[in-house]
Amino acid sequence: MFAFIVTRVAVGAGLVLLVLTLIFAALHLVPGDPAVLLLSRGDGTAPSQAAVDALRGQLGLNQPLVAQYWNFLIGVVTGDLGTSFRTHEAVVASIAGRLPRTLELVVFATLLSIAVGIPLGTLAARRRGAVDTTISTLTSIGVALPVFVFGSVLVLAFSIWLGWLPAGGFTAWNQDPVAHLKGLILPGVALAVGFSAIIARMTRSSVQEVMNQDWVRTAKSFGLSPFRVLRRHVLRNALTPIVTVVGLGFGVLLGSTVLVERVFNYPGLSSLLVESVSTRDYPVVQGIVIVIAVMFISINIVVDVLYGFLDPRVRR
Amino acid sequence: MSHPLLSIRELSVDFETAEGWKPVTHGVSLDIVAGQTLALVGESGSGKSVTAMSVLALLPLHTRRRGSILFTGEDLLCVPDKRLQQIRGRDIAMIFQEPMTALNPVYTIGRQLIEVIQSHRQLSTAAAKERALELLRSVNIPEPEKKFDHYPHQLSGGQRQRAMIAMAVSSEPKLLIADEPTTAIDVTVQVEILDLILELQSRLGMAVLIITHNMGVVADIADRVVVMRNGRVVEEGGVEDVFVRPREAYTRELLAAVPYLGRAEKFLGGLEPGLAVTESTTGDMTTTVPVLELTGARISYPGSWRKAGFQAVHGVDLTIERGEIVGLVGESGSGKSTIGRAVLGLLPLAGGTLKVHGTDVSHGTRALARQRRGTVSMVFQDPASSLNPRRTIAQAITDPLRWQGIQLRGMALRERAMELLEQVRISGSWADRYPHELSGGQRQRVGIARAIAIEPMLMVADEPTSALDVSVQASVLELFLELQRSYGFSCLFISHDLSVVEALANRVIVLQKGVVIEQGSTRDVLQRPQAEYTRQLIAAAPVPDPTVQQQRRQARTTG
Amino acid sequence: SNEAQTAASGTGAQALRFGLSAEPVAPVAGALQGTVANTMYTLIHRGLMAYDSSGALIPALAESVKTPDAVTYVFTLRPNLTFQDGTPLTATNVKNSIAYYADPANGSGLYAGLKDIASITPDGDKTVTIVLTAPNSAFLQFLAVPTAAIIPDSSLNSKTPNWVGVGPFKLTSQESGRGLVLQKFDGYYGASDVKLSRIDFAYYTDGEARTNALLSGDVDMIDYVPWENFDRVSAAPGIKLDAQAGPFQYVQFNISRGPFANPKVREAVAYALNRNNSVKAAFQNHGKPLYGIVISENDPAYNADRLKLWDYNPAKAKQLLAEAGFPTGFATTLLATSQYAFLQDTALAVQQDLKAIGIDATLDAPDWATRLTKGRNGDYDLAVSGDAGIITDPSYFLPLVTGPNTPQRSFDYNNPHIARLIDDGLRTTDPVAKRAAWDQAQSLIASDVPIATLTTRDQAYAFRQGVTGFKNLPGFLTFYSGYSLVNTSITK
Amino acid sequence: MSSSRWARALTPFRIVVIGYVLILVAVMILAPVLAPADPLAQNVTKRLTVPLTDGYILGADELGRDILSRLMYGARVELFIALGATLASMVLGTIIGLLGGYFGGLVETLTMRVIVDVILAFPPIILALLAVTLYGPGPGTLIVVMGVLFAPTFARITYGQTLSVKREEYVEAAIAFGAKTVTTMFRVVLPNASAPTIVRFSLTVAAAILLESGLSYLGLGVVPPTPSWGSMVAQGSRYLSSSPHVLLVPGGVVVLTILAFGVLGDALRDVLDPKEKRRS
Ligand SMILES: Nc1ncnc2c1ncn2[C@@H]1O[C@H](COP(=O)(O)OP(=O)(O)OP(=O)(O)O)[C@@H](O)[C@H]1O
Ligand SMILES: Nc1ncnc2c1ncn2[C@@H]1O[C@H](COP(=O)(O)OP(=O)(O)OP(=O)(O)O)[C@@H](O)[C@H]1O
Ligand SMILES: [Mg+2]
Ligand SMILES: [Mg+2]
Repeated sequence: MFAFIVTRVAVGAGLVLLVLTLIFAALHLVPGDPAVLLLSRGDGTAPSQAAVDALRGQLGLNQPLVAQYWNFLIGVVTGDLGTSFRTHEAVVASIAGRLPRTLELVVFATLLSIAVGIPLGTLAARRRGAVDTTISTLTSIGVALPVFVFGSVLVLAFSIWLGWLPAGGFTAWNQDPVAHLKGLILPGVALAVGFSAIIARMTRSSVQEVMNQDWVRTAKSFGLSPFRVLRRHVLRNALTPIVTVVGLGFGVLLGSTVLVERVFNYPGLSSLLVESVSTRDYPVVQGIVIVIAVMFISINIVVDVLYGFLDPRVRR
Repeated sequence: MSHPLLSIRELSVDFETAEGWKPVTHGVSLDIVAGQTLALVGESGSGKSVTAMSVLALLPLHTRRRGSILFTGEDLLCVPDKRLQQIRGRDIAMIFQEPMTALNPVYTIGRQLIEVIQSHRQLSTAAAKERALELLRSVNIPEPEKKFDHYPHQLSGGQRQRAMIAMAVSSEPKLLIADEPTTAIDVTVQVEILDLILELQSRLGMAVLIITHNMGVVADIADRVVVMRNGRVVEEGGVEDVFVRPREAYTRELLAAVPYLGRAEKFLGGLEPGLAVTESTTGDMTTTVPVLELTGARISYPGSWRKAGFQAVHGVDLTIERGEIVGLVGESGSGKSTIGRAVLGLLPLAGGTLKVHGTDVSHGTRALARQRRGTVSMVFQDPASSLNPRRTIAQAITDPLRWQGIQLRGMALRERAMELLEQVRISGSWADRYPHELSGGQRQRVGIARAIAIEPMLMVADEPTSALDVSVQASVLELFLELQRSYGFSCLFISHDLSVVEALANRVIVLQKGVVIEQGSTRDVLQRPQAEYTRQLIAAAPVPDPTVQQQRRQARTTG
Repeated sequence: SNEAQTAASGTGAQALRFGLSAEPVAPVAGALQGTVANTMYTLIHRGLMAYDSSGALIPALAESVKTPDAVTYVFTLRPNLTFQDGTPLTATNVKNSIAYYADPANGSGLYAGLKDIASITPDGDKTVTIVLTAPNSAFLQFLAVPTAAIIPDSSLNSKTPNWVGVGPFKLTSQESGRGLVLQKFDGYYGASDVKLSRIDFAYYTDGEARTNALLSGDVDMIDYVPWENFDRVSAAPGIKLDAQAGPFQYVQFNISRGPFANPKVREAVAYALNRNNSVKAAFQNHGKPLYGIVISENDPAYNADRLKLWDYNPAKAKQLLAEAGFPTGFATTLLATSQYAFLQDTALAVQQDLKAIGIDATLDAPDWATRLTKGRNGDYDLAVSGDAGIITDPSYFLPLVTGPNTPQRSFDYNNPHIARLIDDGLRTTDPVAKRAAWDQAQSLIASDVPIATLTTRDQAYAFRQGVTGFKNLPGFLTFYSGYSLVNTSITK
Repeated sequence: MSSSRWARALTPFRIVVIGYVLILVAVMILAPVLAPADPLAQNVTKRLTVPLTDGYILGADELGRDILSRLMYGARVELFIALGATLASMVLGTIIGLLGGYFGGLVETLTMRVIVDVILAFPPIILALLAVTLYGPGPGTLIVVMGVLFAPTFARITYGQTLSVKREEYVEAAIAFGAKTVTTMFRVVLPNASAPTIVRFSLTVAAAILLESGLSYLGLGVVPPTPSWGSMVAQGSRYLSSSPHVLLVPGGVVVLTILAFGVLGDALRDVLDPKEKRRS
């Protein structure tokens, strides 16, 4: 297993390089000039060519692409991801500021989704008929509801009508822990709705498959309680596809909480990414992509190791 | 007769099918008294397992039970689930027919044992582990400390079966239901397992319901016998009565088909093993290449994570000439299945050479594997797990034909499937059933039909008849001999049933701990065994005669 | 949390919580960086001139402005001006700042207005004299643009974030993506009149989220209320909506190729547009149809009779098309952007209007960055845009008829006659002459159609009833409404 | 496949759902005949008309277009894109996952790592921008973008399942009986590894509709004014508090359709599982 992980990490490093190269190429292929954008008023007059050229020079955009790429790589290797075109803040610092918030939100949403999705899916698999139909309707609504819609509904209900929770925003933990946690609830729930529905669906199918296996009958024959049979002999064996989906979902959430971050005005990584893409803030985009790539690749390594834990037959 | 512990009255079980409720058993009644052993025997597919599983309500969903099942006066058909849960495992424990699929693949057998032990008794994990090891030892699993941490797939068929038995007896139940508990176990171990059961019986007054096809086992331990056929009880009586004075024609038929070690000539209607082609005429060994030639074969299982690998076979030499049936017998866990899998190219050789039809295929490249195709086939030891659950049995049988491009037309394929099914005595109308809709023996026969479908030159048959009643077994063995005669197919026949080996094999190879300890012609090995282990094997082989068994048992206990 | 901070900053302190529509970019000296940047400038910085709550031009750092002749401006600075870093503000700072903004190489957005400067002379520590090469009636307006701030010499480059000013508020903390805090700067010359002790800005990029934050009480005030929410906000108890007609929307043409090189076709477009529809479609009626060129009512050139250059007349539009040789119309493309819903909706309305006269326009709605690139490269036939002048003087219109191509002007359009007339109006000190020149320019615009204007849109701020003294400035100045936060106070 | 299993899987609820899907398909085909109005015709004076007034059965949108007609035409675009993208990604992803899981080693590195991990790590919005830049916006581009984006999900699911299934004894049996590698992979391993994929299919249809909505919002999707459900939802969300029907009507149809696909997916899974006997 150790060798396996070492190889995977080495391959992972290569992949990050590949992603870096692709993102660099992609950014320069996509139209939109950062200098023009920086010097344009929201939707007002355009800057003079002289100003644009001057700024391009200052941002290093007039160098040949190869040189820019090389500098970028050198930067990455030395841990310097450059400074934002837009805010002049060091990219490492802006990511360091935002990543923990996104991570916290995503972890919370993931845990919530697991806590809701697995029991729901199991219930649907075990009790057919009306229960199954109800759950399948609920989960369909769950996957079909755009977060921006569901999020808005949550805000209307819990912030504006009931006034229980803040409509959005973020309070640092050290500033006010209670407000911090309160601020997590609505965005977390909004994210978890779709995710838990997905988990529930996968769980239903997987559990159904396992419930028909002979060893479940064996477990029953020894008088294990239904709950224990379910937990240890059904769910445990049904976990592989669920783990896959959770791993994937977690990774995808990391990079795509943008809509939730918007609706709840949650200053996370994703909104920074989207903003930076729309303003063509190359260093920030590149920096975030590196971070997300590293996390994705690590998650996948973890998931693949988990496969071995879950099913001894696939150990290597 | 004292008050029965378990009393099954007029039990009928129906399965729901697309055509409505289909009865499987009809009004089965039987009684088991505490301290006694009842053997349930009969045709494969007659409803023995279904009856046994009805007791603890373990049938699949969409089945219906009618009648009554009285256990210490309580009708198990009507007790609430909570009560049933208490009874299961503690009062009544069950050994399932197919141990591969009956064990959870993701837990070590140790953990599964501990779980069962703790389910009805408050025991610390350490104490439970102690008890688990003790149980593993008592069912004769070698190196129990090591095997404790093995997953089911890392065990041999017999080892899994013994793990299953250990789980079942762990709670020292009042009633033990054992569905074919010793099919994968060699006779020496089988004796000890049966001893274990009898010991529990005498110590705790445990009642035993044993389902078996092995008349030797019946003769050995049963007090009473119930014979089933087509879902009905056809005969019931004391073991002596049934063996000596069978009343029903079916029972007589059944007993007549029982192979008896040392009396092979009476078996199989006088058919005798065919002669190997090489021996037959000239005796000139150089003109034909052996079908299979293993020299110095070493086979290992790879380790995983921190566990080291395991070498299961240490330098085995084995040759099968064209048209020869070679019996491979030996201790459970000695590497028989391992050799079989290596021959099929499913496991790589760690050393030595493997030649099939003279071609060296030791380094299983793809091209070589393709050469093997169409000529070598296998009956897997565990029929349940070796059949694709998503293919009907007809598809399962004909898939190899399509894969090998032997026959590709739809109707023809189906007809061939029907024909093959009939050959193993399964009605062609069952063609569209899925494996899980069959009884254990039926599944095994599907495995056999699949293996003969491609008319292989060489077949590895791993315990192909262990789940078959003697009459079906006889027809399957006849089929083998016929194939041998008709086109000279060769077979590596792995079995624990020495009488079957005697009836079928030209030569016998005895394996112990991954090493060949004796080989020679069937007659030589079985009648003049050289190795100590072989002698033990032969001595331990049960014979279908209650009186003889009684004497043997007495001899063992006194001596 | 905000309450906690307020309490900590002392009793009687007034803290305003402001939901801002975007995170301000790092301010760069002289660059025009958008609405929220302007708001920051109005609070942190000051120039020689500013606007009061009614939108009137007032002296700011200058105590007084004297204009001894048409080209000379003498600014007398207020006493004891200090930057927020403690250094005193000198006349030299004034000179350096303005000279920096007047140099096109520095990327200044103010260049157009300051290019007439012949000399800047600090006289001692109190006065600065600026002499122009020609009269310029908009000169003072340019100095009132928030970015025309007087800043320390050390900020006069494009690298140093321009956060140190002499304005009423001082940046004290900033958290990327979340918000920033401004605290009252006691060194500000009018500090005694400033009621707010601090302003907590939180960024709400999403309009709905911004509105919700106000309605749920998370903030006291928001800018840029989405048009969809005007009614909801004004209906909410205890909330006040302050809207002003601001920027204008228009159709721009690619003159370099195809049918739109022909003024008749452009004129046809101008007549084809159903502006009432556009106002409803894009701004839920919170705007006005625009049939001519926006001009401030306070401007001498304002002429109520010349506000309509075109009207909605599809028949005439068809006829013009036929005259231009396209009796059956033609197919073309219409560039918009999906990033701003109002522009996309505007484009959809325009698309339908054009279809009615036979012009079949396919919509191209990429993201804003791509939209700008395409506009700049002339990679379009028609485009819809929104714009506002940085000053109210009609000369704001100059870049739309002359000068280099920018993303938001008709590509390759150049009309020296119109440019000359507008310039004449700028140069004259005579209101009548200015009006005459503008009138003439309008006639040319009507037939040559550099752009076909569509609508004006309302820009709104909304705040709790406890917020008083704030005023949304009229017209283009709405973007400078931050100036009135100086007079704002809040009661909880 | 025995017809009885189909019969068993067809509960009344599922029959209703199939009815809905059939209606949907009919509407798709017959949209020009059935639609009460031109889906593109604006009538701004009637903007945001609520349902069942002024002849707008389902109301009018922000530009006064008939929502019902837009839904009908939108079904064509939507289902073409969503199903197209989902099918494409499923086929692609399943093959990739199967290859990676079955062979391991270098093949696994090439498929699961170089393709899947890299796509996963690449921000979707940049991919979409890039594709739109290179191919121009439109349904074709959307299918490509979403196909690429969703394929890794299918790949990883299939990969995980394949790792387990390939160790099953019946797979060994197939190999022993001379099944070619391709046959073993696609005919033996795949059917036994595909239950989660089937479930995922319906989920991906949902994700595709949502993503289409998101991308339309960013201008990377269907070119307006062509109606698509996703863009209708995206646009409608601006009127959630003022004119909710603009959002709720297309949103409701999206939910119903996703529900239908989910139910069908579950039904298909049940039918394909021979051990599944239970009637719901
Ligand atoms: N996957 C595996 N990993 C490690 N060890 C294994 C594995 N499979 C089998 N073994 C070990 O190899 C040995 C030989 O197993 P094999 O299945 O060949 O026995 P067998 O002779 O067929 O026994 P039986 O008669 O019980 O079926 C056993 O001790 C078993 O524990
Ligand atoms: N799930 C099922 N669906 C339909 N029929 C079934 C199912 N399980 C078992 N049967 C049928 O019920 C009958 C009785 O099966 P059972 O397993 O009891 O046989 P058995 O006597 O134990 O045979 P064997 O000795 O082969 O194990 C068989 O004909 C079998 O085909
Ligand atoms: Mg049985
Ligand atoms: Mg074996």
